[in-house]
Amino acid sequence: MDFLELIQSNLLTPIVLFFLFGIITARIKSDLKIPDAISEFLPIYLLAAIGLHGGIEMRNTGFTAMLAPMLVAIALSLLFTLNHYQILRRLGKFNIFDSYALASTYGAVGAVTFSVGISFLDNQGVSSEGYLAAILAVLEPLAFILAIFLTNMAVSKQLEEKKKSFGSMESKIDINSGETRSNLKQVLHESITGKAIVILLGSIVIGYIIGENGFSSISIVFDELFTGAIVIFLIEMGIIAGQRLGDIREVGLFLTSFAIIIPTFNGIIGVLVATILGLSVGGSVMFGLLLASASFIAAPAVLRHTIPQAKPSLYITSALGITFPYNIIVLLPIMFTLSSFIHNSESINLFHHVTNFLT
Amino acid sequence: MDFLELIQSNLLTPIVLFFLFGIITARIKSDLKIPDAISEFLPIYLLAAIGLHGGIEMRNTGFTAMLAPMLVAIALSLLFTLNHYQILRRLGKFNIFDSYALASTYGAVGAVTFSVGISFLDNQGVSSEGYLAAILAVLEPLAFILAIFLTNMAVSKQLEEKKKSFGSMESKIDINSGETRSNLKQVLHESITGKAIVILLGSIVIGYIIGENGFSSISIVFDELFTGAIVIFLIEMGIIAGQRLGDIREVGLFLTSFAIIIPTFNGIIGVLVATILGLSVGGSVMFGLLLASASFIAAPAVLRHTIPQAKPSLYITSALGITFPYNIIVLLPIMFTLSSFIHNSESINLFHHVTNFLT
Amino acid sequence: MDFLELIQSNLLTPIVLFFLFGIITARIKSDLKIPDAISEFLPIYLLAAIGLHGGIEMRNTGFTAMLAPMLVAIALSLLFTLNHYQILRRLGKFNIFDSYALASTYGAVGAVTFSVGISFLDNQGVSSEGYLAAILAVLEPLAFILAIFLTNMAVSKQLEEKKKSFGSMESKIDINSGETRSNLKQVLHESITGKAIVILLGSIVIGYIIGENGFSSISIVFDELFTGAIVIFLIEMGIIAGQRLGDIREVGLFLTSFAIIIPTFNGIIGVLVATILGLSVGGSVMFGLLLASASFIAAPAVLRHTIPQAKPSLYITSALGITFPYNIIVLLPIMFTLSSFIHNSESINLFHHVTNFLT
Amino acid sequence: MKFYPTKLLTITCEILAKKNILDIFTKYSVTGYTSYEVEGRGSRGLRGQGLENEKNIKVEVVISEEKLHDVVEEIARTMFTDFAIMLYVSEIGILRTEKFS
Amino acid sequence: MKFYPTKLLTITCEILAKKNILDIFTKYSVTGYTSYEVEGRGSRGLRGQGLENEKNIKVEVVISEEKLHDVVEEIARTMFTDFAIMLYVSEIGILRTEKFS
Amino acid sequence: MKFYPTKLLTITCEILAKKNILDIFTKYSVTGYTSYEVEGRGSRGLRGQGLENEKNIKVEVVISEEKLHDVVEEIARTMFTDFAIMLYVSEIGILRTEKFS
Ligand SMILES: Nc1ncnc2c1ncn2[C@@H]1O[C@H](COP(=O)(O)O)[C@@H](O)[C@H]1O
Ligand SMILES: Nc1ncnc2c1ncn2[C@@H]1O[C@H](COP(=O)(O)O)[C@@H](O)[C@H]1O
Ligand SMILES: Nc1ncnc2c1ncn2[C@@H]1O[C@H](COP(=O)(O)O)[C@@H](O)[C@H]1O
Ligand code: NA
Ligand code: NA
Ligand code: NA
Repeated sequence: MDFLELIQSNLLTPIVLFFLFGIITARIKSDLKIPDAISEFLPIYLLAAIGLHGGIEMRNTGFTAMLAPMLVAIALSLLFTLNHYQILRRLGKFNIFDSYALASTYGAVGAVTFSVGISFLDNQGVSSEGYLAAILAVLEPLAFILAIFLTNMAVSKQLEEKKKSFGSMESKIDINSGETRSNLKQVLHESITGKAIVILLGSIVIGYIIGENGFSSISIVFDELFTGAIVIFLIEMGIIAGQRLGDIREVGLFLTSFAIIIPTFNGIIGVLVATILGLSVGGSVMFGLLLASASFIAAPAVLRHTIPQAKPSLYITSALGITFPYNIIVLLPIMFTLSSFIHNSESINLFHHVTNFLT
Repeated sequence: MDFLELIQSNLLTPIVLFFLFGIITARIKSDLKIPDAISEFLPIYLLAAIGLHGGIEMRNTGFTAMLAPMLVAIALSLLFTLNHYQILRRLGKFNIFDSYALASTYGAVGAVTFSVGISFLDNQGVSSEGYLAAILAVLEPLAFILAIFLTNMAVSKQLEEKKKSFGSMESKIDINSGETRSNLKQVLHESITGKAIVILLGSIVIGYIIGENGFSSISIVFDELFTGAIVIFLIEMGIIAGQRLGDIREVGLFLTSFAIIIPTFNGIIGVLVATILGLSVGGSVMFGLLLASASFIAAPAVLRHTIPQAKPSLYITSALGITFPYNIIVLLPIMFTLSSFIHNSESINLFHHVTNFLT
Repeated sequence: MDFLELIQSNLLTPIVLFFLFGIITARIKSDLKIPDAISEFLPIYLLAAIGLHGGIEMRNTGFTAMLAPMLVAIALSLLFTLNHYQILRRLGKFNIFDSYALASTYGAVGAVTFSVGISFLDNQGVSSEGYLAAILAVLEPLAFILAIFLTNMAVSKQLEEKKKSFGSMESKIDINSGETRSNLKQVLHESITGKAIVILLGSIVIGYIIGENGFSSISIVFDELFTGAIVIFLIEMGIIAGQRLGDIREVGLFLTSFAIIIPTFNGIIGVLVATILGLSVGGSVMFGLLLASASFIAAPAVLRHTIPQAKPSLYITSALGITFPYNIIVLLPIMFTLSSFIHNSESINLFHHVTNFLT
Repeated sequence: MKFYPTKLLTITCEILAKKNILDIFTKYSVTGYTSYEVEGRGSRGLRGQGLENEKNIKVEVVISEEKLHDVVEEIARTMFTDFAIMLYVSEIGILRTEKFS
Repeated sequence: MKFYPTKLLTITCEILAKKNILDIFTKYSVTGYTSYEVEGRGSRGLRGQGLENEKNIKVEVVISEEKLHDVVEEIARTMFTDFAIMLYVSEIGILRTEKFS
Repeated sequence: MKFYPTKLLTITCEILAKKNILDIFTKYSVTGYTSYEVEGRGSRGLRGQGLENEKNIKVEVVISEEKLHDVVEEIARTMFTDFAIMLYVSEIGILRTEKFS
């Protein structure tokens, strides 16, 4: 199956079609909507399913295989976040707050995108390494913590400079930097106890404990219903993305390009690096997808509190309205083609050399 | 299986029993209720399932087979709506608003009734033509549009007559007729973007695109869970119908009879016509059910805005409290017996003659 | 499998693990929560599934087998309620209201506990008598009715004594005792039309009518999804239990011990008696579980109206925060070991003697 | 547009107290009310999360001054000690007095 | 902190009347509002249970005295006979007058 | 029945601002509040549909005049520029003053 066929066959899956359907639904201003309780429950369900699945696989493979990919993913995620910031601040001329918010939105990961990726591979009859769910859990809060830390640093520096000019404001600034420190601690706590991470980590642990055997009694709910559940969720995601499309003017040309080029760049790097690290065809795609994805559910919840000065319309609209559709419709097949190619062709020899050299 | 056996075997299905259970639940004033989010989600789910199923079947059969049944259904639906109006206005002595509202409620179709019909046939091991889902989608807004058009006409005529007597009110009336025109346009838009139609048409198209293959990964959700989902939905429908039973006094004897005789008449005509048109046993039953069914979810949403002068207690109570139970418990087996009889017995020859004559 | 293995294998099921996960989730103050609509729907679903299952089995076994266990369960439930009251009032020094409220909370049954039990047995490959669902339905309101009756008696007595001392207050007291009587009638009505009983009894009847055949079209929803649904529900139960853990100080040492010792006592008696009555290994466990379980969903709804003077923090916290976890994690395996032992070992002879002697 | 002054009674309480409140309304022939679920914190801690029965509700009723006093008196007397409950009164203007009792 | 006196208009009505109300707001350039679902009882019986279309909502709008009268007049004229609806006005204090029209 | 005059502060804001508001309450020892989800339109467009984090809430608090000013001042100062938020104050009557701070 060549790339065009693949993008076509990917476009014509229920998941993508129902997502496009949701977008159209919103554009024609239909009153169709998935009730809140259902669309709040579905991400919890999807993460539980992903976690259980990952945990069960990790029981078979052990932890050591996970170490290198995990560390590399962390390093790349932090590097990418800093890179995004430079691009946004220097080239994009965004203010410091919007730059950090956007940088971390794209440095963070998207659990919904991950779910769609799992389903996409399933459809292609390809599997991926179970520990990727654990990497998802670890990456989720990382970019935010970095961005918040850096924002706070920057704000403190600004304040200190002001302090020098207006000696009288000292007391107030002290209060502020006190607030800043407690803020960071709070954010750390909130990030780690955020519902996405908690259900994901919990399910990984439970999957690890129960294994295939224990899973059999609940596999119909947490395995067989998975794709159907994603389809329903993507109707709602499509509707919300469609409502956001109108705001793209606000996002501007620079950010629109950013929202497409950066994921492509990050994702392709991810696929290559994962292949070097020895991940499977599917695992490399998922690794790339982790780095390519932007966060649009966790991001607002964290950023509104920690960088309230940043405009949510920027980071939500670009992540949900542009990057998410692009990732699941276009980039996913691109990365899959790439991963298949470098895993199967002779070019693999090159990578073997690199790997041998590195170890 | 003769008719009495059939009505008995139909009464004793989970769907009908849980519906009766819901009615009893409401009558004994239990606090049992299906949470709103679930009962708002279920019709969306059911229509998606029906649409996907229909779309997949249409992929096999093509569009041409659909044309004649579609046009005949449209014609019958409009004819029946006008017929209802005459009966209600002349025999029933209802005012013009209630007459049009009721006429279109019974000229429109009920998606829930349709779902129950699909399940009923499934239970009998009989299938029906996939394009009936498309006819459902087209008929849904039709009767309303006609009724609103006629109501507006009638109101304009009334106003014009008044205008002649009170010359001074001119300006005001002009505003009103301006409102009327924009109203009709708005109603058209709202009808076509109404959630039921949107999800139904969308799913038909998606089903058509993905076919059996693409459907396999979601068939457990959108096919195997179907009957169970209907059962849960019918508990809530039963509860609501039960709460309405108290209002039947308000409905009166005339409308109560109307709510039973008209569906029977429309349904039987539908079965006969469908048989002539060459539909299968099951298809003819579903065609009859489309014409027999009354709308009780879409109707209030449309009619409250377009004919606000009509009393909702009349059209909701009769459609949901009387016609719906009658249709799924009594009329469905009647139509099935009839359809089986005219399809299997020698009487089929008669129809062949008619068909040959017509073509 | 010996007892320690069993408790371990029971601890490591998805149900128990997700319950523990919920508790941890609450303790670390995560914002994870199952949306209300889902957690309100799940008990309805679970009871419908239990009822259908029970009804189908009763169709095979008939009603007569049910009589003796039903009557014995009623008698034990009433006896236990009185016993709880004595212990709480005399040893625990609780006031009359708290004593009656707690006594009936522990005399009543817990539908969620029952669901977990069914799943536990399923996991062990053991079945239980279908009529136990009917016993569940009958026991549910019983302890409350007794407790309310006794509370009202006690309050009336108190009032009468006061009346003797203050002759002037007569009229007011008469009003009060009038209120009391109408209260009891109302409570009876509310108990019997309470949603848990209604859905349970309704499903039993429907299961009885439709049998295996009628069930097949909905068995995927009402049978195969059962364990997965419980898992999701127990996440929420765990979260709520975890939130309650902080209130255990309020509960005190006496009530904490009560919340563990009483279920153990009641449950073991239940297993022994059921074995004597001839129930199967699994049936005896479920019979014991019925008597061991405390009510934490129905109890507050009834007791807030009928004994509003009692402190809900006491009876909810002890039933949900202590007894429920203890029952499903520790007591269930204990009772299963016991039941297996006395059913299989030679000690069964003893019981045969007793049974012979009694009949 | 002329607005006639009347009273709005707002009651915030635990959901299981609703029945009692509606019963008191019925007793004093107060036929209209509006209610909805809320969460809240008060002297009895945080409410409205977790079990269905632990929710809070608000009940609002447009009511004449005379009935107001009877209703409030009865609620205070029969419910304040046993239930999580809070109430307040405000002045509002309505279009037609005959509609509210 | 200085609070400027203004008006709060509260409308309780059947959910299908919401569109009409928002249309009237648009007509008079009232851009802000807050709304939520409620259940209630009034002259048209108990509402807010059962079918989605049978729910009640409340719509609240902070509004200047002049616009208030136009909006209320139009609602009363066009909707009172055909819809389950109730409204009242109260006095409130806001921080900045320019935000509300 | 005697009603003591006090203040009701009503805040309508985006859901992610709730934490900040509750923190301010805690800072000024305001222990009671009631809150619920709403949808609304204001200067920041339509809110309350779509993503969970985009919802609006209302927070209502019965509060003494002194605390009112501190709380409103702090909310206005720290939150008005960055969040979708609106607030108003009204006069209410309560039964017992000691319950509210
Ligand atoms: N000061 C307050 N302002 C607003 N609502 C309050 C206040 N105090 C209590 N409430 C509400 O009233 C309910 C019952 O209060 P309480 O009986 O004090 O627990 C609480 O759960 C809150 O919803
Ligand atoms: N006296 C009242 N107090 C509070 N709300 C009311 C009152 N009367 C009516 N309502 C509300 O207004 C809605 C419509 O009233 P109605 O048109 O009288 O049925 C009802 O469903 C209630 O939610
Ligand atoms: N004039 C108004 N009347 C009632 N609610 C309003 C009004 N203006 C704003 N709101 C509410 O306050 C929220 C925040 O307002 P804003 O910051 O102006 O977007 C809106 O989403 C509405 O729920
Ligand atoms: Na990323
Ligand atoms: Na029809
Ligand atoms: Na018990």
